[in-house]
Formats: sequence, structure tokens, C-alpha cells
Amino acid sequence: MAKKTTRVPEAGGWPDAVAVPALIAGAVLTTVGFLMAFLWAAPVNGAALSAPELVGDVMVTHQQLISQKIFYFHMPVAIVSFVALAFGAYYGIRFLMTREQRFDTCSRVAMEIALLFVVLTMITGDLWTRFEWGVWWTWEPRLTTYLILMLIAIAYFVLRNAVDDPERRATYAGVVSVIALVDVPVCFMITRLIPSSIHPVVAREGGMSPDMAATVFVVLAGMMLVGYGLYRLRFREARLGERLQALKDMLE
Amino acid sequence: MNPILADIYSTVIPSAPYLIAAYALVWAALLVYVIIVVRGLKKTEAQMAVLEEAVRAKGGD
Amino acid sequence: MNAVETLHLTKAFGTRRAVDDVTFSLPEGSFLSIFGPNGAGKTTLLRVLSTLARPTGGEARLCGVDLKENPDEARGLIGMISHQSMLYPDLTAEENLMLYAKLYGVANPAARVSELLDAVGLSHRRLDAVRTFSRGMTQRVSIARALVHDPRIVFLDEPYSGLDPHAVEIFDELIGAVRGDRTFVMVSHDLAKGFSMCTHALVLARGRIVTFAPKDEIAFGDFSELYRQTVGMGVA
Amino acid sequence: MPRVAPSTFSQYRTLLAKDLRQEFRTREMLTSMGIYALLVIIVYGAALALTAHGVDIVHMGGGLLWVLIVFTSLLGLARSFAREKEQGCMEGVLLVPLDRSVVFLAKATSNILFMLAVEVIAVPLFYFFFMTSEPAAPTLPFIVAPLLVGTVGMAGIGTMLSTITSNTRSADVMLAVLFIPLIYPLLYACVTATTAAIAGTEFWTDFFVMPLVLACGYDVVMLLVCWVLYDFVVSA
Repeated sequence: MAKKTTRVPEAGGWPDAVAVPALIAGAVLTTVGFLMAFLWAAPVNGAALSAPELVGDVMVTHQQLISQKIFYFHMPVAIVSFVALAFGAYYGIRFLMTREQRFDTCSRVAMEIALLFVVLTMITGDLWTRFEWGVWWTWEPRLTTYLILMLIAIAYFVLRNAVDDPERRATYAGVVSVIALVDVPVCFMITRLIPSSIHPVVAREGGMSPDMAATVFVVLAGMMLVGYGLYRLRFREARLGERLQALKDMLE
Repeated sequence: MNPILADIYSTVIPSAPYLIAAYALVWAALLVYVIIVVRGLKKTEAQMAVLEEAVRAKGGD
Repeated sequence: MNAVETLHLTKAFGTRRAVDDVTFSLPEGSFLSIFGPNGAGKTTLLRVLSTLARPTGGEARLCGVDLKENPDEARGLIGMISHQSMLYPDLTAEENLMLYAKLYGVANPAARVSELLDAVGLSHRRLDAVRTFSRGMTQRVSIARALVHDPRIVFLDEPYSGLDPHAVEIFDELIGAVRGDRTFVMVSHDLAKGFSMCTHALVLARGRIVTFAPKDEIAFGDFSELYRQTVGMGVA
Repeated sequence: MPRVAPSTFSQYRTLLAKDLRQEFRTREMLTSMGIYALLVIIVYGAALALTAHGVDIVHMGGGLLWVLIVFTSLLGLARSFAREKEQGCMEGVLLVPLDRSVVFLAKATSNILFMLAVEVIAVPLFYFFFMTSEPAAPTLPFIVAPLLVGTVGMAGIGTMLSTITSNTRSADVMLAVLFIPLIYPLLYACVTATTAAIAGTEFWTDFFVMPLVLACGYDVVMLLVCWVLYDFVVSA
């Protein structure tokens, strides 16, 4: 019975060679996005002014909501955290199928990146809330979903530390990552579809104008590359630790 | 600054600190993560050194 | 027809190989004793053979049934007696045996259960909760549980731990009584007892076979000397 | 010994009967959950005593009720699996040739029944202690629907998580840490539906029917995922 040799991801090789340039490209793109957000994308109109005013060469008729600029980082970071969670669950499934310990390492590293980016999402989202509604926290659907995702990611790592047997730990971690991947979209859907308070609030989300969309896209691409670069870096470090441990075992 | 201009910027000034804080914290968090990974690498290198000694000692005797 | 056949059986996680390239075959009706220092992989090997753990490599066949292809069919052929009784303390002896009889789909569960309780001499206690039983009595119900579906192979994982000499004596008697043409595989630390009861002996160290031979080919003296060296070789 | 392969349903029934008989014999889980629910109500009493008129209990009632249910069921779930691990009974059951998800279904069903049994006591008690002061809406009896849907969802995912956390260090805390974030959407939907039923609302479809449908969706999705993944978890 020729054992199908499952291709096991390994540190080194082209994915790692690409990692450093990806990190640099990511940093560049995000800073470009940062500048675009402030200089190029039109600010969102706030409350109407008592009278139009000439500012520079533009007739301004509404208050300019500057705080909305955080959005250009908040959304991409949130998307990347969800992509990282998807990878974590994918490698979790691969581990459950093949029992190959390497996939468990990939799943763990991907979940770490997911947790990192969820923390970033919470930071940007919370500060935006602080200004937008003047309060540090509201149980507003978007924010609660990310709080839940963060708690699940933290629970994932708490579980990993609570189990000693490596195979059992990897199996449980894989299962939890899959349940998390299923749970988060359901959480997204439920918190959005049910009006958050008894008197329904009309959603204020207007569409995105092309220039705003372009900025978001630039920052998104940048954040994806940063995420990828960090993933490869952490994966390489984890692999190094494992190879060292293997050497130690062999020495005894 | 006439009242209307003041009105325009009324949302800008108070929100500025949060905006800066947000971006600063994002970069800070990414930096902390990289530092954690690098520290991990250093720890592994130290263990590598110990291992090399052990191998040399084993080979030597 | 061999009761147990393994070919390069391996159970490893990452680089740690609990069972490493184990190959042996055991004819039906024999009694295999497995010895080895702590952490040599004895219990892991037993768990893999009894389908409680999944092998990572190699093959294993029980009475010709491949463990990986159809584990369920293999499970129907085996019984397990371990230092854990696998009995529900709050249920009575009869309820415990009826539970397993129904799960295994034994044709006439009630008759089979009372027959087994007679065999282990506990019919008078069948309506008492297992919690109230002594260690020896619990082990006897555990034997009944393991034999409820008349398995071809019985695994024993250190069954003597916690038994006083009298209980050990009764235990051996029972094993002798129910032996028939069944195959037994026992993991034990008790060198003398294990060697005396077995027809084949197998010594494991760090997951690898040190020696596997029918009992009549080795004298006990050489065997215990070899065992001392193996243990001297250091713990896994 | 003729052995007819038992139908999955009969194995399911046997395992469920075992759980119910075990609980009926000791009533350990029901009493501890029942007492715990009562204690939570007493804590509510202290918490709300000073604000007797200030607090709009009709709108808060649904939420408080679900806090009571979540923490009581957490207590029950943690115990439900610990009992299987005590004497290695789970391994005894795993040795039987059966589909592992039957074990999940039987355990989930028994957990649902135990949770419902406690709710049948706790909910009227809660109503008696807190809700009698102000007139609840005529749609009050509708709270049975979210209670049922919520309990099924919680028992399903709770069974899976209690299997995972039963042999980790500090199992109870681990179960809560995993359980609460994962059932948040279900909890959110059920609290909204319950509050809508208690307080009555003119947006009936928005606040009762929609959450209930979503909660059912959550149940179906989560039970399916748990059903598929249970084999990995229980044999790990």
C-alpha cells in the first residue's frame, strides 16, 4: 500500500524567500494607504453646516468626520484576521485528516496571526467607537463579533496549554479551530440580523465611493502581505524550535 | 477662525488623539509581535549552543 | 491462522516514536506476555492493537482482519481487561454486563449475563452497585464484561495491579477457566508471573522489539538476565 | 456465540438508557444543578432587592433567565463527562464496534433532558420570585420556544466541549472558557426572543421569529459540525 506522501509545509524554500519582500511591500503599501486615507480619499460628511464655507477651493457644506479615517485600517485588518482564522481551520482539518504534526504547527501559527490581527481590529474599532459614540464600548454587532472572535482565539490557546499529550492537544486544537471557523460567520450573521435594541436602529452604513474603496484595497493588500510575512517568520521560528527538540530526543 | 470654519473642524480636533492613538497602537502591536518572535529565535539559538556542547562532549569522551 | 500479526507497526507523534517498527506474529490460542521498562511503549502497543489508538504507520491484523481497513469488525473480536474496570460504579453488576451485552448485540443477553456471573461467582451480588464491590470482585466483573461477546483475543493491561494475593489466585483460576482456544496478550511488570503464564514472551525497549520468542526456546534464567540488561539500557 | 450486529438505534437507546438510569440512581447531577439554579436566583434577589421599582424587570427578565440557564448547564455538562472518565468506561464503550457519533447523540440527548428537567423547575421559580410584580405580556408562554431551541444548541455543543475538556487540567474553567464564546450567537438570539416574548413587542417577526429561526439555524449547523468531528475528539 504505497503511502501517499502528503506534501508537508516546511520552513525555507520559496515561501520563505518571498516572506521578507512581502513584509517590506506590506509596510510600503500600508503607509501609502495611510497617506491616501488622509490626503486623497474624500472625508465623510458629518452634520450639515449652518452655511457653506469656502475651504481652499472646495465648497464645504458638512462637518468633515475625520475619525472615519480609522475605517481604512479597521476593515482590512478585520478581513485579514478572518483569513488567518480560515487558514488556521484549514490546517486543523489537514491535521485531523493526516495526523501529520506539521499541520498542527501551521494551524497554531495561523491562529496566532488571527489573534494578533483580531487584537488590531479591536484597537481600531474601539477607538473609533470612543469618538463616534463617545463611549468606550457599546454592544454594537460589529464590535461584539470581534470580541467573540478574540475570546475564541484566546480560548484556543488556553486549551492548548491545558493539554499535555501532543497528539491529543493537536486533535482538540484542530477541532476547536474548525468549530471557530463555523461559529464566527454565524455570529456575524446573527448579531447583524437581529436589531440590537428593542427599537430598531436604521443602519447608517452608506456605500463606498470609488476613491474610498481604492484606499481600502491598498491597505488591505498591504495588511495581507504583512500578515503573510509574519506568518512565515513565526512558522520558521516554530520549525527551528521543533527541529532542535528532535535533535535533543535523538541525542538521548 | 470664523464660526463656520470652527464648525467644520469641530469634529476634527477632538477626534485627532484617538485617530493617532489607533494608528500608533496598530504599529506598536505589530512591533511587539515581531519582538516576541525574535526573542523566541534567540532562546532557540541559546539552546542550540547548549546542544552543540553536549554533542561535542558526547563525541569527545 | 495467526491471531495477531503486525508488520512494521509504528506509533509516533512528531519525532517521538512510542512504538517503532514492531513486527511479530502470534499463533491462535497462545498467551503472549509483553515486558519492558517504563515508557517502553508496552501500553501504547496494546492500545494500538485494541483499536483504542490509531497507528501512524505499518499494518496490524487480528485474526486476519486489518485494523485500518475495518476497525469495527476487529473490535468485535477483542476484549480488554485493564487496571481500570470500565464499569459504571453506580450501576449494578448485572446492569453493567447487560449494557455491554446489548451494545455488542449478544443474541440472548439475559442468559449470557447470568451465565457469566455464575462463572465469576458473583451471581449473589448481581443486584448490588459495583461501587460497593472490593477491588478483586470488581476485577472479576471486569473479566465477565470483557468476555460478554465471546472475543477471540483478550488484551490484559497490567490486570494484577491493586490485587491482593488471594484475588490474584482467583484471577488466574478464572483466566485458566475461560481460556479455551482464545488468544491472550498481557502487559505486565511481574516478570515471574508473566513468564510462567505465557507461551510467547516479547520484550520492548524504547518502542522497539528487543526479543520475541516462544517460551520453550528461552530458559527463565537467561530471560531475566536479558531483561535486566534491557532495563539497564535506560528508560525511554 | 451468535452475534447479530445491533442497529445503531438500539445502541443509541442502550447508551441513553444507561445515562438516564445512572442519573436516576444517584440524582447527583439534577440535584446539584437544581440547587445551583436556586442559589443563582437568591443572588439575583440580593442584586435586585434595592432596585425593586427602579429596574424594568420585564425587559431584563429574559437576560437574567438565560444567565441562570447558561451557568447551571455548564455545571451539569462538566459533570456529565467526568463520570464517563472515572473508571475508563468511555474506553470500554469505544471498544464496542459502534459508530462514535452515536455516543455523541446519546450523551447530548441525556444532557438535553437533564437541562430541561432543571429548567422546568428553575423557570417557574424565577417567574415566581421576580416577574409577578409587573404584568408580563400575553405572549409569555411563547418563551418555551427559545428555551427549547437554546437548550438543544447548548447541550449539543456543550457535550462536544465537555468531551474535549474532560481530561485537560482545570476542566471546569476550560469548559466555560470555550463554551461561552462559542454559544454567544445562540445566547444572543435566544435572549432577544425570550425578552420579546416576555415584554411583548410590535415588531414580532423582527424580535421573535427572526431570532428563533437563526437560533434553529445555529443549532443545525453546530450539531452537524459536532456530529462530524466527534469521532476525532472521543478517540484522541
